[in-house]
Amino acid sequence: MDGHVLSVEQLTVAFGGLTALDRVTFDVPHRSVVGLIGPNGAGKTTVFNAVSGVVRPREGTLRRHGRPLRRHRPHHLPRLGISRMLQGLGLFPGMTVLENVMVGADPLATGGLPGMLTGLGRAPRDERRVRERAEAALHEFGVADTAHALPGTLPYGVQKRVALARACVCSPELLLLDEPASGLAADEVSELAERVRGMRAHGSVLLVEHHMDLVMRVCDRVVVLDFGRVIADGTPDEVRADPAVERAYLGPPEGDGDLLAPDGPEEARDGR
Amino acid sequence: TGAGQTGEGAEADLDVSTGVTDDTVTIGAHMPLTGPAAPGYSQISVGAQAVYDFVNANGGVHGRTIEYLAEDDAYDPTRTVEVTRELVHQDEIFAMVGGLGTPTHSKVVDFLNTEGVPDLFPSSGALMWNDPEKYPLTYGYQVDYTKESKILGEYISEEFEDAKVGYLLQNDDVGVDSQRGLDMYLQDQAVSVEHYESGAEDLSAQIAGLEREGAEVVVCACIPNYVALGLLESARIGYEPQFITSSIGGDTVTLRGLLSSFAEQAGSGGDPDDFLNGLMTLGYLPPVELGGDDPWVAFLRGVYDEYGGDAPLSNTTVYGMVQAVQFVRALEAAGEDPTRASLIEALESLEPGGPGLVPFSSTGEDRGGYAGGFITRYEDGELEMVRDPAVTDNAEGDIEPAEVDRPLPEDIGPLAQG
Amino acid sequence: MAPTHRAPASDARPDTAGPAKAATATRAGRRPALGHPLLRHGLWALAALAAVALLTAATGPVTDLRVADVGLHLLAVAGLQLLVGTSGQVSLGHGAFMFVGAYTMALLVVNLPAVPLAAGMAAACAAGCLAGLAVGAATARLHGPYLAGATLMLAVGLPAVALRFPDLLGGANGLAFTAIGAPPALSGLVDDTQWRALVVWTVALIGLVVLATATRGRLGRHLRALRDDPTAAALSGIPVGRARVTAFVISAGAGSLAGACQAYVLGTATPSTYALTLSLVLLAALVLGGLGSLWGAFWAALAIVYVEVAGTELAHALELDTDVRNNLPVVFFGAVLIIIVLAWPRGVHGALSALGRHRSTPSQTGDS
Amino acid sequence: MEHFANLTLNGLATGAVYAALALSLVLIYQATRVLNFAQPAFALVSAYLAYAVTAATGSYWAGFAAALAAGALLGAATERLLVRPLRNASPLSPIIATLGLLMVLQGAVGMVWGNEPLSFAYPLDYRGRFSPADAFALASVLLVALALFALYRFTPAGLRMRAAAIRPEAARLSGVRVGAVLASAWALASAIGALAGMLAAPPFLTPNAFDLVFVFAIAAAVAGGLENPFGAVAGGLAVGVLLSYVTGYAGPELTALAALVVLLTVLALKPDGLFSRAAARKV
Amino acid sequence: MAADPALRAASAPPALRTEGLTVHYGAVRALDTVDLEVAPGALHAVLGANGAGKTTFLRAASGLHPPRSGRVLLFGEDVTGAPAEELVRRGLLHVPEGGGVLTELTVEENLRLGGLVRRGRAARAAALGEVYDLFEPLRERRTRSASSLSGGERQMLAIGRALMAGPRVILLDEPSLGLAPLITRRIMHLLQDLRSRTGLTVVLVEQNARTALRASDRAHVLDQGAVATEGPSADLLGDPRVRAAYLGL
Ligand SMILES: Nc1ncnc2c1ncn2[C@@H]1O[C@H](COP(=O)(O)OP(=O)(O)OP(=O)(O)O)[C@@H](O)[C@H]1O
Ligand SMILES: Nc1ncnc2c1ncn2[C@@H]1O[C@H](COP(=O)(O)OP(=O)(O)OP(=O)(O)O)[C@@H](O)[C@H]1O
Ligand SMILES: [Mg+2]
Ligand SMILES: [Mg+2]
Repeated sequence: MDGHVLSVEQLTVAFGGLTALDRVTFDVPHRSVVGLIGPNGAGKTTVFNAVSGVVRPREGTLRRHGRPLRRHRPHHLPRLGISRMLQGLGLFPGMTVLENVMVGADPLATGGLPGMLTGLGRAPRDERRVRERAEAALHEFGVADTAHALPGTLPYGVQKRVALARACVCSPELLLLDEPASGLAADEVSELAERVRGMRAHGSVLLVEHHMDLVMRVCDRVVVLDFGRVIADGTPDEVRADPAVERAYLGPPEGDGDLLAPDGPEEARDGR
Repeated sequence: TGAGQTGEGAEADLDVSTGVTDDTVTIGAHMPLTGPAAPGYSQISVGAQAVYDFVNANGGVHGRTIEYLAEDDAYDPTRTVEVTRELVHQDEIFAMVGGLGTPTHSKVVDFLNTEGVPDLFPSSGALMWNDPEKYPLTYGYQVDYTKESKILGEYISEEFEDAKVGYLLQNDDVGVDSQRGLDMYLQDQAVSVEHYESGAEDLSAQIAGLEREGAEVVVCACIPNYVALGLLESARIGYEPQFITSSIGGDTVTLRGLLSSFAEQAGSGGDPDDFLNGLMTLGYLPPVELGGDDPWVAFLRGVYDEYGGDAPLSNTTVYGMVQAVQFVRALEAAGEDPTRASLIEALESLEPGGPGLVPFSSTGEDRGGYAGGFITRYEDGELEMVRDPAVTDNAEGDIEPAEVDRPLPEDIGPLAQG
Repeated sequence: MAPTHRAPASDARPDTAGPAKAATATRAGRRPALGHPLLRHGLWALAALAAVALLTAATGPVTDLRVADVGLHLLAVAGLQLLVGTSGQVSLGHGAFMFVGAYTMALLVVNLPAVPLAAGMAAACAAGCLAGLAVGAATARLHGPYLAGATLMLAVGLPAVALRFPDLLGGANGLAFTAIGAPPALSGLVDDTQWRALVVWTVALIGLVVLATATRGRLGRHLRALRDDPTAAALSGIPVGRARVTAFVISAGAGSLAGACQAYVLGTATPSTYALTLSLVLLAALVLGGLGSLWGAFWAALAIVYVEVAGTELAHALELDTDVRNNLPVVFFGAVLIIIVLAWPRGVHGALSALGRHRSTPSQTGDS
Repeated sequence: MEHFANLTLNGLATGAVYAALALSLVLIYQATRVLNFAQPAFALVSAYLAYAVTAATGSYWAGFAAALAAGALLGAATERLLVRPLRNASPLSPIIATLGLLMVLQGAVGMVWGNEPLSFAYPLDYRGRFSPADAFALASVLLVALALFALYRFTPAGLRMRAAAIRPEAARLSGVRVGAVLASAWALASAIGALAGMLAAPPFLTPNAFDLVFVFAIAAAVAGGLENPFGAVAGGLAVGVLLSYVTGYAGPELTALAALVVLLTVLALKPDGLFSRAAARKV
Repeated sequence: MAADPALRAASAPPALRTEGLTVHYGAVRALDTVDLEVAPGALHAVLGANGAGKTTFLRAASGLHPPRSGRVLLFGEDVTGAPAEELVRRGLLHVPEGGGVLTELTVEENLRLGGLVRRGRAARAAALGEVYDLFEPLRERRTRSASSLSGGERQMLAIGRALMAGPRVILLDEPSLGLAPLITRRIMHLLQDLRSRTGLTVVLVEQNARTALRASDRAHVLDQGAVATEGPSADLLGDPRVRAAYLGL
């Protein structure tokens, strides 16, 4: 058993004539934050989809702790210790915040169908445990006071945290975050950065993000995709300095009459 | 105890006059007034109501007017059970008269008998109404499907000796019981049996099947809709067998109405009789085509003109009217102060004659109602009797000529007063 | 950074994305459970049964029959509620499962009269679950109108089985029988119809307790999750296909049990009873009653039985031409349906609970 | 062999009717994502009106025109008064409202014209294995499908219609007058429904005459895929022929069961109907 | 800067002006008497924290959500209460939060839909070409269903669709959401370019204050539905109090 929570080897995914991923290879080491960046349509979400069993790769292998993952389905993720936050949040609009997070905690329950139908056996204990875990997660993410609201009525930032709470409630070993910072204000992004860094204590994070500030701040490693291919893989600083990355993704660092040119050292890495 | 192990119910008390007040007698019926099965039946209750209105207008029966509650069951047995219970428990009818349909009425016949409600003249030719052992309070009306098809079968086997015969049957007890009777005589001649589901809109596959087998005579045990559809479809593909229908489909007035739009298109002068000429049908009631030649037709037409609806008087209307007449006769015979028991007694003593052209049996062991029929051939609005009235049973028994002593309308008290 | 804005306490944003989204969030999470759920639901059920007993004792056989009718439709619609309201699968063929139950019951009573009633009910329920398993598995990949179309065909096609096997199933005439009435020991106390109403309600309430427990617990949560967003549900560990089939099985079991009750009460099982109209009426009543709550099923059952009655009585009360009178109940039912759906898009239950909230807090209705 | 040919021709003729009604269902589904249960009622009212107009004027075609006009009017009015107010409710609500409308209209027809069958003429001579009337039915349905397909694929109106259906708000932000577009889509669809009514009504018309036609039309629309008018036509004709074979070779009681089995098989292979495009990306 | 908005504003009526705009969601007041004026050809930013009411402001201005009180004027004309589709015909385009692409249509159909309000086949074809030039990935995926697009590609499609209509005023709700830095910059450049070439007026809602303030001429800052402060963007960016209190910088 090697130390990699996830190894992606020669992953190739195609949709019809379009090759979305082309022999992508990288690792997510234990207790680390790996950033996955690249232009729009580069295939970042597709990597997540392959890892979570939503799309079947044409070629290549995924390994968890060295053991290959084959023909797994999305609903196997919690069992595999993987958890994913969707790009569009994917909260259940007809359920309260607490229930949303309880769904995330349900894999903790062990009872079977008879118990669910009759409320007998392990069911009440399961229910209590799931609820307690969910409530704890809500507290942890600072959204406990919205437990009984419907997500649609909440500000976007709060919804984000609910989605994050749902993804983290089972303490996954590998957390897949798809653009968690989009739509968040600057202070919220900082807070998010803290959290992501804190997650290293329990497990690993694979982070897709266009918010360069966040990526540079929290990632141990950064993998850059372009047109479905890995064009760079290294520490944040290495990647930043890579001219290919600059050409494909970041754009010229210094503005020549560029309205968006960074103006201060502490903001130097803000790409937005 | 098991769910199906029911003990003998207590004998219901018949010495009651539930539903009878000083000046009214309330009776009920269930029938499809709406839904897919409704077409074709609405004239029955219109006819019955016309007779009751006439009787009521002329002083009623022993001074009591008849209140007739025709409830809609949409031909759904579940609804039949419900409306029947409402009629019995809530409206407290004296008797059920003319509950319509085999699948429907068969679900309440037990109930009516255990509740002690006389169950008169169900509008159905099923064999089960004639079962005094099991249903002592039930009295049939319509000639049963097997009896009539025996008569038809014998006629065909005699008159169309070497012809290939095809059956066109409704896919329920009508078809099953009819086929039994037909097969007794036509086993060797039958080349094709086609069915249709009631509610279907199309008979093209069936008619094509009959044509393919070369059937020269087609017997229909169908309601008028499907007889008309069959005639039309045959005309469409240029197939010209001899059509012969059982009593339920032989209402030529209705058939003429159904076919009225197509004669013109057929391009032959524009008369629906072009489709109907030559059609043979079995009957037991006086057909309206007899007109003034028949005292009962004349009388019923008078009643209908005054109390009926806008639709032309059809043989279906006559069916309902005769049903009502028979009930009025029984009620009159039940005496000044009718009880359910006296109604049953009256039925048992009812003269076998009536408006019909064949004997009507409501006594002793045979409560089958009309016991046979005659066959006519239609030609330009006229009917020619091709087989005189005959009676038979629904088993192996022979077919015998019928003698019937028909009372005139004025012989019947409540009808005579008019 | 605590959120600066408090969420409005009341309605969800109107959202038309998923089916049955108008369903309210259930109160599953709201307050700590009052004891064991089974105990709580059981107490409710006992109280309801007592109320039914009192009601039937005070009224005549016609009302008894209607009470029984309400009970069995309540069970059927509650099963449909789980499928449509909770799991978001729109079925237009629930009547087919009632058909299965009714015929199972009828066949047992006719052919094996010695089998006890409870065993008959259990067999009907099992047969329904099997049918639900088959249908659910065959339609698990379908969504929206495709599922609706397939189940619609089921409602039309399945009763034809009775026509195919006339010797066993009685063809178009169906089966008629008399099932056991009140036990002799109680013959002075309750009459047969009353007894049957009580049996129906006992079965219905047992079914409701199971449905309520299932809806409130983990299963219900899973079904609501996959209703709202199947992809997110799958990624949260819910086996979407299996959960969908489970919903079908439970719902079919309830529908079948309701059909068995109907056959038991009326002593008949006939194909024309289980025509498409029944399935459509069940679904329409469900929407009218309110999606997402068992109370909705209750209003639905009341509507199924009593709107019909009201229409008929209206027709009798008015002096009308025959054609008008005959068709009035149908028009009346349709009009009630339209008016309620327009006036209360979330059904009677939705309207009543909004009223309740309106009383306790100032108006906060959602805007579009 | 001849029998087979006969059954096929008969099936095509009835299939044309299913196809016409399926087309109108597809169009409305495209426009508002509603399965319109009132569609057979529109067809019914139109056909009865046509009957009355034909009786009054003596001209079949005057009745035909009246039917199409009545259908269009009914459709537009329904969209405006029943469906639009429910656009923010659960997607089931408008479906149930149209179901209510079906009951009301069916009952109303019974109230006005009674429940007894009326004798309803064919547009053209109906005699022959494949009569002028059959040809008319088939040709008009194919023509309508072709026109609809062109409308969807190639005209701005079709694009607006689809956009208005899918995301009304986004469509409005592209300048689409969603209300007007939807009302006209309903009007068009219901005029096609009225055409279906005119084709289905002969020979006998009753208030429930279109119940089964409607069921099979839904089966046809779903089997063909609700996205494509040709799907509806292919589905309709296939259902018609299938039912004809089943009736002719196996027995009429099996038609519904056979339709169920075939529909389930088709959907098992293609869950979005035969003519569906590839499934949409979900994440 | 190409044109001096202040100069133009003196001669022409403001491109967009709201007076006392107030919007309620049920009993909740989401927008409270917002006054705002955007000169023709200006690039105007509207900033604020999550839930401040930025989206609500745009929805009210574009006719998607009728305000409870207040007025909206487009080039001096009162358009309060006019439905969104009418405003589109008058040149006011709104790119909603999250884009609102029609996922059931193909990429090109989405774009064609946007161009329908434009007169003339040639003009539409030209506009289509321009949009494809701008967003190359869309050209490659023109026949694909929009549902297959990645998040960022969808955002491009939404903006492209609005441009197809030939807007005079464009309201952008968080256009940078989910876009790669390079593309974000390109869009900002594009907006600059369009306004100097065609006099396009832009109202830009951004979560990310710095980007928006850099790109814009003037800005409003909303807080809890009301205008907290406003002024030239450079001033706001330079004001430490504003930065701390409202912009989280
Ligand atoms: N199901 C699918 N069918 C067809 N094409 C697809 C599908 N999923 C993804 N693609 C295509 O594959 C490419 C990669 O998409 P993906 O969503 O992985 O991009 P991404 O890197 O996440 O981009 P973004 O940053 O914009 O979200 C895109 O061009 C997209 O159009
Ligand atoms: N349809 C609605 N029903 C009820 N409340 C709503 C609705 N839409 C928005 N709100 C509330 O109105 C307030 C303003 O919301 P708005 O979406 O305009 O904010 P925003 O500034 O665009 O926020 P964000 O940065 O998250 O997009 C918020 O408190 C929000 O919860
Ligand atoms: Mg992505
Ligand atoms: Mg916003």
